Amino acid sequence: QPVTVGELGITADAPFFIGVDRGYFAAEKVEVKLQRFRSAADATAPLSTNQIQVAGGGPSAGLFNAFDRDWPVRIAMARTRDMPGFSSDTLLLRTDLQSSVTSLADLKGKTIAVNAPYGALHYMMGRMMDSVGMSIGDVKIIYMSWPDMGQALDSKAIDAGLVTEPFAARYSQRKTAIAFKRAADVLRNPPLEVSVILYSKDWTDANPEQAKAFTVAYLRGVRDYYDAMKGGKERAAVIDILTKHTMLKDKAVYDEMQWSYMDPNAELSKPSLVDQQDWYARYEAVKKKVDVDKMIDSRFIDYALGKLGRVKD
Amino acid sequence: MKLAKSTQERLLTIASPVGILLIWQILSNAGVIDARYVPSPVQIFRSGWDLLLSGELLTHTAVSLYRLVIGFALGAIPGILIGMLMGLNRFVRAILDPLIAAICPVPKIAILPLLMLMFGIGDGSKIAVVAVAVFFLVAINTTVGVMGIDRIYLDVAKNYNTPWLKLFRRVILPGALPTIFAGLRISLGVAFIVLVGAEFVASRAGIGYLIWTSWQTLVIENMFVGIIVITILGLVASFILREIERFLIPWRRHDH
Amino acid sequence: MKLAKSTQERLLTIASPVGILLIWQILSNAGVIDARYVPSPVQIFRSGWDLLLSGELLTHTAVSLYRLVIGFALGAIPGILIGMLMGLNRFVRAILDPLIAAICPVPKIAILPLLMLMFGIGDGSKIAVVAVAVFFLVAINTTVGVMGIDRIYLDVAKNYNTPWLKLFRRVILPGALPTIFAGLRISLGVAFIVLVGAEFVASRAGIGYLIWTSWQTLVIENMFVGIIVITILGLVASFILREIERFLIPWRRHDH
Amino acid sequence: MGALYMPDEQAGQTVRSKVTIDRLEKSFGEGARRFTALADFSLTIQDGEFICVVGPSGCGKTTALRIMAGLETPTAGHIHIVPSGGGDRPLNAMVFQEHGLFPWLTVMDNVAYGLEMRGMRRRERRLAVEPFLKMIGLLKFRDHYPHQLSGGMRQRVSLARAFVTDPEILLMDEPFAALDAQNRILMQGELLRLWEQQRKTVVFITHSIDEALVLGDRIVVMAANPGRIKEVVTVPFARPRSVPELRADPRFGELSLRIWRSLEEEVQSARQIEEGDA
Amino acid sequence: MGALYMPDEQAGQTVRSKVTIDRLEKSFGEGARRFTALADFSLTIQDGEFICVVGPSGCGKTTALRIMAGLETPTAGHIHIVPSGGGDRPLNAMVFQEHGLFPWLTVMDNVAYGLEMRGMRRRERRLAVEPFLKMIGLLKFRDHYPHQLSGGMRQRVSLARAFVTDPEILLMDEPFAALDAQNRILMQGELLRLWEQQRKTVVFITHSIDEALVLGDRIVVMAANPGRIKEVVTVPFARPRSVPELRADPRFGELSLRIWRSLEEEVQSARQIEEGDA
Ligand SMILES: Nc1ncnc2c1ncn2[C@@H]1O[C@H](COP(=O)(O)OP(=O)(O)OP(=O)(O)O)[C@@H](O)[C@H]1O
Ligand SMILES: Nc1ncnc2c1ncn2[C@@H]1O[C@H](COP(=O)(O)OP(=O)(O)OP(=O)(O)O)[C@@H](O)[C@H]1O
Ligand SMILES: [Mg+2]
Ligand SMILES: [Mg+2]
Repeated sequence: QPVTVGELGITADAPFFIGVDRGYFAAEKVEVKLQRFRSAADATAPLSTNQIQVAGGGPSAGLFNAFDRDWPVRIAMARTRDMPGFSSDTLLLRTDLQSSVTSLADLKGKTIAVNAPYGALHYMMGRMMDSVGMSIGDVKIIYMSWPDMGQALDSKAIDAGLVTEPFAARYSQRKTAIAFKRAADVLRNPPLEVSVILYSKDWTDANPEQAKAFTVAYLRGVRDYYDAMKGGKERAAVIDILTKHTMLKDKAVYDEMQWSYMDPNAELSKPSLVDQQDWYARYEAVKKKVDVDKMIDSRFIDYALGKLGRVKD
Repeated sequence: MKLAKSTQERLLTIASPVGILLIWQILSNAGVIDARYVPSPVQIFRSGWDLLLSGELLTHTAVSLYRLVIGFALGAIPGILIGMLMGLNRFVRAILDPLIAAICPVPKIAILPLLMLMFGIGDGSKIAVVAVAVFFLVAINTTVGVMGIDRIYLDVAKNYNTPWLKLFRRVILPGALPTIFAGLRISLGVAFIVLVGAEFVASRAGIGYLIWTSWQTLVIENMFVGIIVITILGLVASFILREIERFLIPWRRHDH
Repeated sequence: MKLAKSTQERLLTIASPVGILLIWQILSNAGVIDARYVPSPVQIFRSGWDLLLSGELLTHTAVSLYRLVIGFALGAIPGILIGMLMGLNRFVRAILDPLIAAICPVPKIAILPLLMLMFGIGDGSKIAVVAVAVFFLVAINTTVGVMGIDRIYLDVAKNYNTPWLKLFRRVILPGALPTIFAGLRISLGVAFIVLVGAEFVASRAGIGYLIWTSWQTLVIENMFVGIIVITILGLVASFILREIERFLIPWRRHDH
Repeated sequence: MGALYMPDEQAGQTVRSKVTIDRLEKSFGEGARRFTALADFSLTIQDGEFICVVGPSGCGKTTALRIMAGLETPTAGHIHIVPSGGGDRPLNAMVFQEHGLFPWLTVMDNVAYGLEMRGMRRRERRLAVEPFLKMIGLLKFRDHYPHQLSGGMRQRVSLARAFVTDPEILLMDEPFAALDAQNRILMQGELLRLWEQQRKTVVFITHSIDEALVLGDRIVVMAANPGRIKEVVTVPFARPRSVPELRADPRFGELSLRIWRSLEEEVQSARQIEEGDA
Repeated sequence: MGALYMPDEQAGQTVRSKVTIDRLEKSFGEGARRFTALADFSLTIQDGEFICVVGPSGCGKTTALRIMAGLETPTAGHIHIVPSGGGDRPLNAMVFQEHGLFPWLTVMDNVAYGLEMRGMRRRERRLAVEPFLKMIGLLKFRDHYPHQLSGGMRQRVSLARAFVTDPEILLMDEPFAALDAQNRILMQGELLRLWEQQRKTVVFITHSIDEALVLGDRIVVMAANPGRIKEVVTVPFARPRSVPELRADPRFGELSLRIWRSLEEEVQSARQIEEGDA
């Protein structure tokens, strides 16, 4: 039966889109259905109840809590990461605040939108405030989906917003907002592991072969993206696919924006996961910390790497 | 020129809403009402028209309506059946009464997350939360309706040796119908509130979603359009319910 | 050993909720109910206890309670006053009737964004949405109550030359009180739904917020704790309302 | 058997007349839906007289009484009540059918209602009311609410409420209609007892010819469409009367039949109209 | 004046007896709250006899009637109705006070209710019911709902519903209590007219002694605490009777007073108890 994939219509979902459009999934005899969500947090519960089988998502508090109570969800591999030059997660600031807000410290008391409570971007905002000796409590966080944030910046409903690509590029195009800070500007060590690929354990238990096949196809998509990200020969084709599946329809912008980094071997950065869990625990969004190793099921990526070979970064 | 009191009243009744709209528009034009926060009636109408033409409004309306109709039916029909059983059988009542008494005071919107866990994040959970809200109100009213049937009617029925099925069809059902409809009417209002609340937090479509994103993005006109559309839906729904009631309860005096 | 029917009933009424809890716990322990999604009663109780000790539960409860009480009062008191005026004066009624008829069918939660625009995103808007929901229901019920006072009482009052103030205190107020309380009772339920809905989307504290963040961060036990606490609040509130009613309406037969 | 007069002939001006009702008329509705409920209603009532009014349903009995009570203004005609000397005595007090007591007031407060409205203090009221509560035998029910009383007890409270204000005239609209036959007879006795003590001027509406004969000095028989006085019958029985024995008086049956014949055609025709309408 | 018998003496077995009631007893409640509503109620009713039952409120009249109707089971004693030959005739049909009609059925369906329950087809029912609707003069109201009728019309429908099933005995519980005095007299006339045609065995409860005298062949006078038969009075008036004229018969007043005296102490003592309780 088909594999339902939860996606958000963002650049980070590119391997799904590539896999579907270029027939990689079909080649592995896996039928894939895409289902869009508001935020990755929303996808965790359906994933654990096997309503969907695969989702990309930030390591949110919900995810750690789900592991704590042993929900049948596993991290299968890495997805996107913020690295210098490849930092797609962006703090957009309203253009009219440009003069009064020059450093992160000036954000004190401002209204800042993130896409979900205690998700990766919430964490990122928190770490940004930590970096100037303040904390997340010094700003006013509201929750809003990315598609809504552009309008909210236009209408001054918010002062700043944490946005991922392609929204960041799209919104800075509108002249009401500018890219104020990027994740990699602040979070270098460890680099921010923004999102990972999650598998439903009920699915992998029931149908490990399909999961393996899925992983192979997915990894081929990752490699295409990696090539495009580095400006390789696939770039035009990948941009075509992204234009089709995301809300960023202006191809020129893809050359201006920063692409998020995708490891060609989908290797996880555990220190980043640990740090995120620590931050959530600080605000009691995570009550009991879990062993990050136990969250990971690398059988499928290992199989895919075995089949497709490793790429040297 | 003196007008009869009733004519004066009728004039006031028409003048008052028209007057409000006019004053609203004039104040907006004059800039007294900040059009960025509260758009003028004309602006709202224009936005509504645009949303209609783009098809977006119809989609949202259809989604909300679908959830509402299915949810209402899935709540009302079992509600009536269980209510009947509870009204007719004291043991069923003894078993279910405490459960209903325990679950009924839960503000139904509060169990939306639980329902999302059970029915997924799609239409299922929204339909379920409407159905649950409707179910309890209808079940309780049906029980009250059945138990409140004047003893004398049951005596008459017994006196004329009414067989069980006829007793139900000819006495219990019509006798409880007015109270059942009272329950349906209340639960219709609650269904709308619960649905809008659910669409605020956990939906990608529907009038509630339209209102909430329009608010979040401060497209205030669209927010007003959403509020007006959901209100019209509510009015139409209660009109239909009233017509059904009139048709099914022809023996009632319908004074107003 | 035969038991009287009424004793059997009473046993069932006690046995049924206890039984459900027991079965729930046993099924949880046996793993039939997946404790990851639906925690067992014991687990929920334990989490509730922890939340209580940490003080978090009290904070959320206090916040919700504060909004509810203030909102209810701000809705009910003007509702009663305006309702009285409408019931007593046909011109006030002629003016306000169409406005209320237009605004009343709006599902009140839908205007939460509007209220946030007006009263900010803090407690103000949450109090306002409760107040608005309560106001209309109470105003309508009060109007109905005043207008529904049996003509004969007004005749008696007139026959004994009752002065205006005494007419109000001795006839109209007590005559309308039962209907006013019916309105208060309905609006209490709606107030809870609306408040929880509002706290879901637009609050940083309160039981509704607790439920929704617990859900979003998948701390399912806390979600259940929140649902139970808001239910208990609802029960306590309606108990208090009923006691006030008993105290203010001593002439009523209170059969149950 | 009693003499019969047409309304105009009964001018008995020798005794002091208390109430003069002059060609009352009352219409309801406007335009085409205008409907005359009462026409050319004239009557002179002596001081201390007990007038009973009988007539088919809808003949305007209640309308006439409400006009006398000042609860309704007549379309034409007027009514004059001669006040006696005594200060703040109200012109009239009305006893309503069945549900006339305020359910939210105790027996005590219900009976004292008229006094309270005249501004009497709470303590004085208690004192003023007590003898009346004793008279109707409900002293120990002082603090009960009406719903805790039987129908008969409630109507006794209604009577006390009217009597306690000491009005110029007492107006009663089928006060015993909701009682069962036997309690009704008992209540008629109690009303007579109260009345013999106070000799108020009374206008008493009833559907029961027997009741009218038992209580009244004169019986006003009304006709419908439009509501009007058909005849006035003088009741010949001596006072004080004993209700059950009076009914065994052979003249009682005769007079009852006499009035019944007069009413029957009215009742029958009212019935035909009603059945034609529906 | 009629002869009086105590219950045990009235064995008149010469005529065919239709109903034999043997020492009925009925208690409500359990343990300490046990309360005897009816005790030692024995009566033999002849075929075609019209029995009226009077008694103070709460003396068990309704209870006795409900036992006869099979709506209540007696605590002790039994009741025997001798069926006549005719096939599926029901044993009894009851006429209730005031609200006995189903508000959701039309006049037609209400009258035909008993027939419908016996499985008669819709068309047959229409045919069977029509003559009765004619008899009560409500043929053109066939499709009206009860709320569109006046009180008198409603009770005529109730009567028709009972008569149409052609029951062995007719049981009526104060069917005219809610009507006004004049309509009540008219309805008594109509009931007599219907009854003269069909000569059913009837048990008729009323509070009105006059009504009992006008309608009944014998009057059962009951006493309360516990509810029991006090005496049985035979009514001497010839049939067919005319209601208003009968009331003018001098024996009528006498007999009425006679029964009133018998009842008065009962009513008074019931009243004392009621006032003591509250
Ligand atoms: N407020 C009103 N508006 C219109 N018509 C009225 C009003 N009050 C009474 N009527 C009509 O006037 C007529 C006389 O009514 P009224 O109540 O005086 O009759 P009644 O003799 O007291 O009848 P009943 O014996 O049934 O009490 C009736 O036809 C009634 O419908
Ligand atoms: N179901 C019941 N449970 C308990 N007590 C009852 C029940 N039905 C009747 N009674 C009591 O039995 C007594 C006789 O009642 P019943 O209704 O037969 O009196 P009644 O003579 O018909 O009175 P009324 O003239 O008021 O109709 C009353 O005291 C009543 O309270
Ligand atoms: Mg009247
Ligand atoms: Mg009875």
